Amino acid sequence: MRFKEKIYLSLTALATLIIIGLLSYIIFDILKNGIGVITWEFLSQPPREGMTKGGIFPAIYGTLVRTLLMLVFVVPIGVFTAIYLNEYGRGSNFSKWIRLAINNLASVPSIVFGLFGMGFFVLFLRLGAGLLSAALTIGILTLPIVVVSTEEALRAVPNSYREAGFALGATKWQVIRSIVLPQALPGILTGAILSVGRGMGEVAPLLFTGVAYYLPYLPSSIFDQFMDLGYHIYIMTTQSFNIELTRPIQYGTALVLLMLTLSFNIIAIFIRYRMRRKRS
Amino acid sequence: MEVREKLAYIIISLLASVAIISVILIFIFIARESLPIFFNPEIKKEANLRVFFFTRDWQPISLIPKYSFIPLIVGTVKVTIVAIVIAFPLSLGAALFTSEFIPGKFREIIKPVIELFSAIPSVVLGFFALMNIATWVQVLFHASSRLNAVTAGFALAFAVIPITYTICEDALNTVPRELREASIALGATKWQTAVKVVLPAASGGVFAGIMLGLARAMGETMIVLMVSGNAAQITLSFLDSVRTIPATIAAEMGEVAFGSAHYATLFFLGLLLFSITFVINYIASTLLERTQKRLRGER
Amino acid sequence: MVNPRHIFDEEIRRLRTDLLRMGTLAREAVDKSIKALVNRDSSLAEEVIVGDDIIDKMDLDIEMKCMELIARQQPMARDLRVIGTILKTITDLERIADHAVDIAKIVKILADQPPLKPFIDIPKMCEISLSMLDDALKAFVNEDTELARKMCERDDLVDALYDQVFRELLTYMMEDPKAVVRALYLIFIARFLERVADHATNVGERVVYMITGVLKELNV
Amino acid sequence: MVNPRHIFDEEIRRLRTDLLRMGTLAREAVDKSIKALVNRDSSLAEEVIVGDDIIDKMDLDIEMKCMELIARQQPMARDLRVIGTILKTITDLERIADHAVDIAKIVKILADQPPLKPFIDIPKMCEISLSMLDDALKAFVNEDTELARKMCERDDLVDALYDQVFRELLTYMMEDPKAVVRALYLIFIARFLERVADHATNVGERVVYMITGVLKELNV
Amino acid sequence: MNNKLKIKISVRNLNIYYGKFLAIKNITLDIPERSITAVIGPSGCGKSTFLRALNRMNELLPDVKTEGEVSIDGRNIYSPDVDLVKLRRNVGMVFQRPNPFPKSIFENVAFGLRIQGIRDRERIEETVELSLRRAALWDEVKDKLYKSALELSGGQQQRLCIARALAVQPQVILMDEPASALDPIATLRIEDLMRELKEEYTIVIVTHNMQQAARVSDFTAFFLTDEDRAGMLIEYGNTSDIFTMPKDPRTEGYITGRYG
Amino acid sequence: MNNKLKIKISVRNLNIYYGKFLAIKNITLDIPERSITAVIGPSGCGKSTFLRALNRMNELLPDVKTEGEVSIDGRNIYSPDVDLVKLRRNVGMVFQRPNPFPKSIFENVAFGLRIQGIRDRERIEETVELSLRRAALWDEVKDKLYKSALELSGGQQQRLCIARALAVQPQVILMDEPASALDPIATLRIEDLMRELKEEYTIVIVTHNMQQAARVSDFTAFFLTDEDRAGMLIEYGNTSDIFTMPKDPRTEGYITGRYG
Ligand SMILES: Nc1ncnc2c1ncn2[C@@H]1O[C@H](COP(=O)(O)OP(=O)(O)OP(=O)(O)O)[C@@H](O)[C@H]1O
Ligand SMILES: Nc1ncnc2c1ncn2[C@@H]1O[C@H](COP(=O)(O)OP(=O)(O)OP(=O)(O)O)[C@@H](O)[C@H]1O
Ligand SMILES: [Mg+2]
Ligand SMILES: [Mg+2]
Ligand SMILES: O=P([O-])([O-])[O-]
Repeated sequence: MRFKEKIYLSLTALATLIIIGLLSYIIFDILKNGIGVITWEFLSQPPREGMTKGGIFPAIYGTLVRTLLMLVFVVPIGVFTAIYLNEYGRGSNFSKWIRLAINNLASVPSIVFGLFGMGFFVLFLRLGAGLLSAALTIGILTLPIVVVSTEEALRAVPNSYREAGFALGATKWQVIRSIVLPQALPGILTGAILSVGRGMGEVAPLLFTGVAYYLPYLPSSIFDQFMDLGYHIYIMTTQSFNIELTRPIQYGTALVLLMLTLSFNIIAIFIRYRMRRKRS
Repeated sequence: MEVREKLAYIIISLLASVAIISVILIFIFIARESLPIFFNPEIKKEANLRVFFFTRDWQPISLIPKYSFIPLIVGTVKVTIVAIVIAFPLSLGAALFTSEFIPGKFREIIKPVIELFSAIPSVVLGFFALMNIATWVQVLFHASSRLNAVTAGFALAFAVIPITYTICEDALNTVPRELREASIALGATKWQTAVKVVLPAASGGVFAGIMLGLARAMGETMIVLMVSGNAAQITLSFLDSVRTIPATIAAEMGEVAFGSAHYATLFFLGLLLFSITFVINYIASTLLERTQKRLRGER
Repeated sequence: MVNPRHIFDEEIRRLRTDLLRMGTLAREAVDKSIKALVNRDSSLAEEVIVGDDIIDKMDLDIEMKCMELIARQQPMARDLRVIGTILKTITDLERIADHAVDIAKIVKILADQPPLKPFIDIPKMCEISLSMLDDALKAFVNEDTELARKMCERDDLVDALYDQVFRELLTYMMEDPKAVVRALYLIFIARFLERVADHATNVGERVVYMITGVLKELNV
Repeated sequence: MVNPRHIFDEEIRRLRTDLLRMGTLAREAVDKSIKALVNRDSSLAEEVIVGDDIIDKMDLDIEMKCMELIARQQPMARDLRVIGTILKTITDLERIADHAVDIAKIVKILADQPPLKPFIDIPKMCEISLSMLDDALKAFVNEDTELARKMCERDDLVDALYDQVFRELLTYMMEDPKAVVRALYLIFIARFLERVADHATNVGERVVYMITGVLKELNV
Repeated sequence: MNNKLKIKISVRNLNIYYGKFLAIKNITLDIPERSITAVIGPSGCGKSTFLRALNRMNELLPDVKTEGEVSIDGRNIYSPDVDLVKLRRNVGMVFQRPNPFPKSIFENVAFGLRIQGIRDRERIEETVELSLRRAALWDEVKDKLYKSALELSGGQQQRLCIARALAVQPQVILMDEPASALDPIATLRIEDLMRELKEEYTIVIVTHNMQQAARVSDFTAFFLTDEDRAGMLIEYGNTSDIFTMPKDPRTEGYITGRYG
Repeated sequence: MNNKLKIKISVRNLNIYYGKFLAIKNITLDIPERSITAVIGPSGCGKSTFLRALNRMNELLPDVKTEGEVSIDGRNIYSPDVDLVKLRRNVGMVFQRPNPFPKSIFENVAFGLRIQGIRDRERIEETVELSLRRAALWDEVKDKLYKSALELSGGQQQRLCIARALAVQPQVILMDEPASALDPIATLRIEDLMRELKEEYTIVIVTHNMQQAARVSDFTAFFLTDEDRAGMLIEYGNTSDIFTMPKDPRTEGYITGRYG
């Protein structure tokens, strides 16, 4: 009995160790091979000589701008959707549909978003392949993250607060604004940050919505095409003229992207952790 | 006062409907572009359901384009199987370990760390797989090609693990502490408690975790695009190169002529993918909801 | 379904049994004391005097039980009234038994002296008083307000008999100085019996209170 | 910090005040009845008789209050003993007042008749009995077991006085048939006073119980 | 029922449905002013539903239907022209678990004023102090008004919730098992406070704890469900009478712990 | 304390720490066999901690340190060679909220047997029936043994949990506020059951509800915290004595609702 128990326990511990080991190894590998590449020049200069030299600044810029743009859409929509789900439409049919839609959006393959972005934003709405179309497409992709995070935070606000508010003569919106939302703020923040982390790393939806292989200039309007870190990695590892030669650039780019997404996620985890600790 | 309330309600409802509208639009626009397969006589000749499912070759840019889905489906299934076989035991094991066997403080650390996996963009995973896993697989299995279903599945597992792990762990964790204590107090060991009380109670959630992991594996694009070898062929060996549905769309959509049979076919593939994930997701979320309700409903 | 308070009911039942036993003992003490009087039986009288300790102890026991039951079971409404009734009734029963002792003590004094006259009214008083007590206890057991009310009415009979005995013995005393002591003691005995009837009446009133929740004097 | 049970304490305090008032009334009734006896004051005696209704009502009121307090406040430990003490004490006080009425009734009868002899022992008995009652009540108020114990001891004095009065009056009766009725009534009065002292003793015993939780007879 | 007291709340033939389920059935009773009325009865007999009908809190739930009349000071609160916000200010509510907002103590009490749009700092401060005093909490918190309310003990939190309710100057205060989450001592303090408050307010309290109803209330309403699980009023009267000599045998059975 | 009773559990100088915080301090007491011992005291005085020390459930929490001795039948359960699994079978536990497993009624009761590796269907069935009978639940559930336990009412669930604990044939049963989530009638039924069970088992119960301790227990231990918030045993004795004439003024203060 005791022996079997130990075996089982060790097996689960082993599984955990393997996962953490792999994770660490990925980060380690990219860090080890990429760290040497990161210089100020690498971060601040455009690529040169057929992208075999120089930096990745346009890709960083493109990634950041399209992500920021995405945030502008996704946060209000996500937050209000969550407010609707949790505050207004509890148990209503409409919210059942919304929930189904949100769940679904969360698991639709990213390439399908790409198709949709192309079909809807680029072609149908004639926004063209550019920052805006890409940001909107990714925005829809990350919508569930914001909604779920916000909803979790809203749900954690005890119902008794709301009832107390109503019983004091507050209106619904007053209750939401002055009691519920302040409480849920860390959750909303977490959602936003997580969506940034996720959005930055997505490539597939960009493929047909405006990402460019190489641009000699920075995009000047939201309809312009743009370069992107993730896409850059993909391109450099699979389509560039000399894959072996550009290995350092590949690693460097991967490291930059990884650091960006990781740091956003770590910040989100930290906020969430503090939030949960405070609650209990 | 009244007006403000009404206004708030209207605005919120409108914004909340964006999600529904998006899903509908996704469906409509993907369906719209794939409709020619059924209605455009020109295209119907080249690409139709019979061709998709009852021929053997996917050669869209040969002189006589061949649009069989079978090699793509085979490829997708292969990588998915590999991914699940690797990811699931690891995820569940780790979920059990974190939720059942380690004291609170460590769990607080280990869980977020594992969840960090999901923060790694899939291109980066693909890149890592290209650099490392492919070599490992080649060395391990003496595969003829570095890029094959096993490599891709292995890399995909990285994408699946955080999802499956998180959902399983959450499900295990929502099982009330009192149930565990009751079991322990009856003289059960921790393992017995985990397997006989906690797991059954959370079974719906665990299953949902697998389903959603599956959906992710099937739908993942960049990793497979980078490390599956992209050869559309029907073979039994997992060590052959494969081409999956998402990778096919990603790789070919860029070069396809707008409105062509190939174009419509790719959209139809998208529609297929969308429908499959839709169904899987529906089942999974129903299961999740039911489990949660059951666990919560008892008090 | 099982009565969820059956433990409490059981304890109450036990208390009621105790009370009844105490009532019976008190009743017998009175009965014996009068028998001892009639038969000039000092040893019977002694028995009554000695036996009183048991009754005193029961009084204390039951009271403590009641207090414990209140402390531990938080009785309300009827349950509480039952306990209240028991608490008060034991005082009456204890007093009745005391009166029996008082009588017995007199019997022992009178035993050496020649009887004054045949006892007629005093045994009758005793009989009626005890029948009142019997009925009061029966009413308690059967929760019979009717019986309790009726039995209280008989207190008047006892009072009338007492007056009669009192007057008669007074005459004796005035007529014959030698009879004074004996007659005086007999008056005391009559008075005690009259008190027994009063206490029985109290018990009857309590029973009505227990059942209806209304406490009022049934015979003023 | 405020005592969270101060409402309950307040109610108990009120009950205690009521009890004291009742005690004072009973005490005064006895005092008056003996004053009426000494001064041959029929109207004072009548006052006592009429006044008894108030005391009877208080008895009932306090008892109902106690029951309500038990039902509504679930007293435990000391709180419960206080209520138990009050419940039992009012019975004694009520009996004391009844005895005052008994005395007053006799006073009214005796008022028409010439006094047998100057009253010395009976007022003395009265004084001691009432001092016992006073002390018992004082012990109750001050929660003073010492005083309660001491006061019970004086019951022996009263008993001794009673014996003395009894024998003395017996002599009168035997000597003079005309004195029989008056002497008899005085014996009754003495007897009643002796009972007052007994009831006061009971109160004292209750006070000790209330404070210590132990109920035992302090003077057998 | 004491007829001398002025009636504050008058309930007539109240029926409340959750969807199709009749939760309380044909309740008629009068609640006197400046007194504490307790509602007791077994779980699920509709006590909370009844209480929440008195400030129309039930309407926050979907699918609730209310029939009959509830009048406060003679005005039917279910008539269509009633201002819900005003009604709820007039009828305060205190809940089962202490639920102070996660704000400072001061802000908790000030909340009701702020949502009324009152900005006058001085007036707010005055009201906060007064309310805290009335809730017998001032002395305990006056030095830490700007600390989080969550740092208070359970009993203090509940008194804070009462202060918060008082700040909007209600006339009626509804309490749904206000002490069930507190320890015995804190419970007694809340009960104490209720007794003080009834000098000025009309209080209706739901409680599972019969002893509590017995201790604290002036009037008691006993609810029970019928065969269809609809809650009915079985007996209503002076608390002393209910607990020493209830008229209905079902009341007797319940309070002596025999019914169920 | 009645000296004729055999001592079942003997606690000597028990100290329990959560990290550095001393939660209970130097507790020494003897719990007699086949009786109900109640542990009462204000919130946070360490009642639960004490109870959970009796079957070493505290050890499920990280960072708990236990000093002193707890002997059951003369054997120190904290000695290193004690088999935890056996200990916990011997000392059953019932929790505050009814917590049946989300399985059938039958499987709930059978659970303890199954984890012992017992396969014999007949034996399992017998034990399940016996345990349900002992827990006074058999008649109510015999027709739906294979229905989910979650469909039972709260009171039934709690009795099911008791049946589940009985099935592994413990000698001691620990109950941590077993009725605090139940309505008064269900509470009385549980208490009733406890009285029946004490014929065969030694029962230790923690309760917030003094009335409950008074009603149901034979012995009562009163805990209180000292200035450092460490729980101490203030008084231990016959329940009647504790509730009619406690020796320690703090006990008196607590049970009459004045201490706090
Ligand atoms: N939101 C709701 N939807 C449907 N039914 C409800 C709802 N709230 C309560 N009920 C039902 O209405 C009845 C009365 O519920 P209510 O909460 O008023 O009872 P209660 O007497 O307060 O019980 P408790 O003492 O358990 O709080 C119950 O049968 C309950 O199941
Ligand atoms: N897991 C834990 N970690 C740290 N401290 C704890 C833990 N559990 C309890 N405590 C502390 O130990 C003390 C005793 O707790 P315990 O739960 O035993 O009290 P209790 O008397 O059962 O209280 P209650 O009546 O509220 O259940 C409390 O001060 C509590 O805060
Ligand atoms: Mg309720
Ligand atoms: Mg506890
Ligand atoms: O015995 P009593 O003093 O009450 O006549």
